[in-house]
Amino acid sequence: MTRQDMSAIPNGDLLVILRHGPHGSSWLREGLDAALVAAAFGQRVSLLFLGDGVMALLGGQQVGPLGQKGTQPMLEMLGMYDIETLLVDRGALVERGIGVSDLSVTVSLVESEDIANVLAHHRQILNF
Amino acid sequence: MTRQDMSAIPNGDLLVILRHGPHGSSWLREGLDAALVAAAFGQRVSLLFLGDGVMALLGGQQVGPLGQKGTQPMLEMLGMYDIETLLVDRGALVERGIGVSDLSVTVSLVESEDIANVLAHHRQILNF
Amino acid sequence: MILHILNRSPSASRIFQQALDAMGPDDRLLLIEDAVQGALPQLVRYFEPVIGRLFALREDLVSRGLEGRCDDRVLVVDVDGFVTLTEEADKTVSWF
Amino acid sequence: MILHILNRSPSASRIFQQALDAMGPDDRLLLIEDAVQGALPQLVRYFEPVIGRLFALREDLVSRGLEGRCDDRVLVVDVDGFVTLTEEADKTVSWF
Amino acid sequence: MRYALLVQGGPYSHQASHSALRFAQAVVARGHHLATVFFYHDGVYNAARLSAPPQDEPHLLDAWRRLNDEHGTELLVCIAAGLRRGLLDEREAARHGKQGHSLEAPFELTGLGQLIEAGSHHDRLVTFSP
Amino acid sequence: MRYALLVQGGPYSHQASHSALRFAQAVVARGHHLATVFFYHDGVYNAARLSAPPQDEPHLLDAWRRLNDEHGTELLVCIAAGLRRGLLDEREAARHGKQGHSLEAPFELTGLGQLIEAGSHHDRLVTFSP
Repeated sequence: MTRQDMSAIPNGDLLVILRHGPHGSSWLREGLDAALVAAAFGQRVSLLFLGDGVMALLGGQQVGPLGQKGTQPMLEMLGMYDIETLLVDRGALVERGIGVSDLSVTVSLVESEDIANVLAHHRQILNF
Repeated sequence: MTRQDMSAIPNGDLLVILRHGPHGSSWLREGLDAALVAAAFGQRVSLLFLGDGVMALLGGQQVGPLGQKGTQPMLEMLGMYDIETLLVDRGALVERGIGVSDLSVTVSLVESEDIANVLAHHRQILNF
Repeated sequence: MILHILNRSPSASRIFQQALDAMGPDDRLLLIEDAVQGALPQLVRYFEPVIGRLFALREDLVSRGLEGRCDDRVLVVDVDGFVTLTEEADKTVSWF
Repeated sequence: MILHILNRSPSASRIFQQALDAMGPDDRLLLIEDAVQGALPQLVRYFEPVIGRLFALREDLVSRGLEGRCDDRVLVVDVDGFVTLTEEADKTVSWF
Repeated sequence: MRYALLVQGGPYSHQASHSALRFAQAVVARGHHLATVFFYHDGVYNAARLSAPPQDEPHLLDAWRRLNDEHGTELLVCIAAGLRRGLLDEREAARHGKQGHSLEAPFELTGLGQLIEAGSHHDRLVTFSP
Repeated sequence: MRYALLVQGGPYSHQASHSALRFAQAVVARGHHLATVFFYHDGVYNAARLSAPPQDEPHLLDAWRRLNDEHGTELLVCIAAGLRRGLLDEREAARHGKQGHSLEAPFELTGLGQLIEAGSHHDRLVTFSP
């Protein structure tokens, strides 16, 4: 998404911001849970991955050393719940040297200067 | 404490590092509790205030809005438990514009390059 | 207008940068809890882009001994003012 | 020799700087949990002063899909290696 | 206005619960209706019925109960977050074959859907996190 | 060598408890004696006896119990941190006039002095925090 296509910024009922990576804490899983439940309640839900949150999207994740599931299976459920809008801060990928082809799901890139617009276009925001 | 007086770096049984300010979390209080208990068990205890931890030393602190006590009373107990070595990262004070005269207790300033030596001079370290 | 609420010290956490990046031109930022340190003249530079719409919670300044030490450009509000800020905003976002 | 253990991502938290400041010339630093991100070639610069004695925990890299993406100069150890590091150190300090 | 709060910090560990309570009291003092407090993540620990803080510290559990008592605020605890962390009411304890319970009225174990509904139906949702 | 661990993170919220358990298992597998695990700050929640995680997630409480069972590791919970957070054994519940309890053997409520002693008497102390 470039500044030229601001019209492409999706409107929605709920924006769930995900700022934590997998395994280190339960924030990512709890944020995805909230998104899935909102979608099940018929809301139009978008996800915005900022900072360490982009680590959620990296392919090749495994269960944790004690068998913790991780969040890959939850990402695969998003489509079934009609959560199609996965917005990713391009700067956070660049900072980590991660390319779009390294990601396990299809996403839309957002420039830093468009993030505020994404927030403005949603009625409600939950930040995890 | 300057680099010239490395000999002044105290030896001790336990170094408690305090890196959190008052009120925001229980880390500071729990760290001070550990220090007081160790002293009561007869250990030679030193405190090292790093980063936000220096906020613990600022004069004029009050109870929290719901009546939370804060940590000022615990600082006043240190002397009674023979905890005399209060080491403070000079850089953390400078970064916040806090002078030694703003502090509620007497401290020794430590330069950044001497912090490693402080750690090396104590048998055991607890980091809060 | 969105009210952004930050509770982490800018000396310890980089999260303030995410909050700033997410703020629109009319959005406001309220510093609470450990974030009120950011109202010190020496640390307020982190919040330079939102000066004029940067608030700090009085009760959290007072309990930390910081009330008289704030930069003049920080707008200090008490908890009633915090409620007013939420009334005036369309929605709120908390950064932690 | 002290083993320092860090569990916070250097992108989110500034705590890594406190750990680095506190390290003596022979001390070692082990990245675990969210800190293993620091082993990426793009982020390892934060740990430049301790290259050669910078370790990262394999299990935490693997679970995050990072195992094949580390900078060559990071010494990757599994949890047995973690125990060995604690055996070899006089004491440990955890930064969080 | 109708307000909902989302509390995600554990009591005593972080200021989040204290901040939320202080804000809650100011909301009702200004004549708003505080309809819902939803506890998620470590916030669920606010409902631990056996909490026994020292007498010279704020008793957070009692303060939450008082909000319910005096203002009808519903105190909702995410059931998934609660079960992992050992917060069960009598019904859930029985269902999981456990003796005793750790959560009781006026706190209620509910699904995340109640958070989503609170966000939709009330005018403002304010989050307090650790 | 004799090891002690200090666990300060709550279960399921942060990886600290998982990391500590994994390290504990490696310590005993290498033939060391894991003498003590001390729970402080939110780590005390690891002892919540009613914990009921989903069946496809690691059961941390059972894993701690197994360490005690198989290796005699003492599981010590800071009493001051525990009481604030609602972790009481039967004796403390009675003392505070509460019905029921939330912590039971092999977990023991103890003072911070036991942490200090563990740090002095064992060869290594390793901390896992949130």
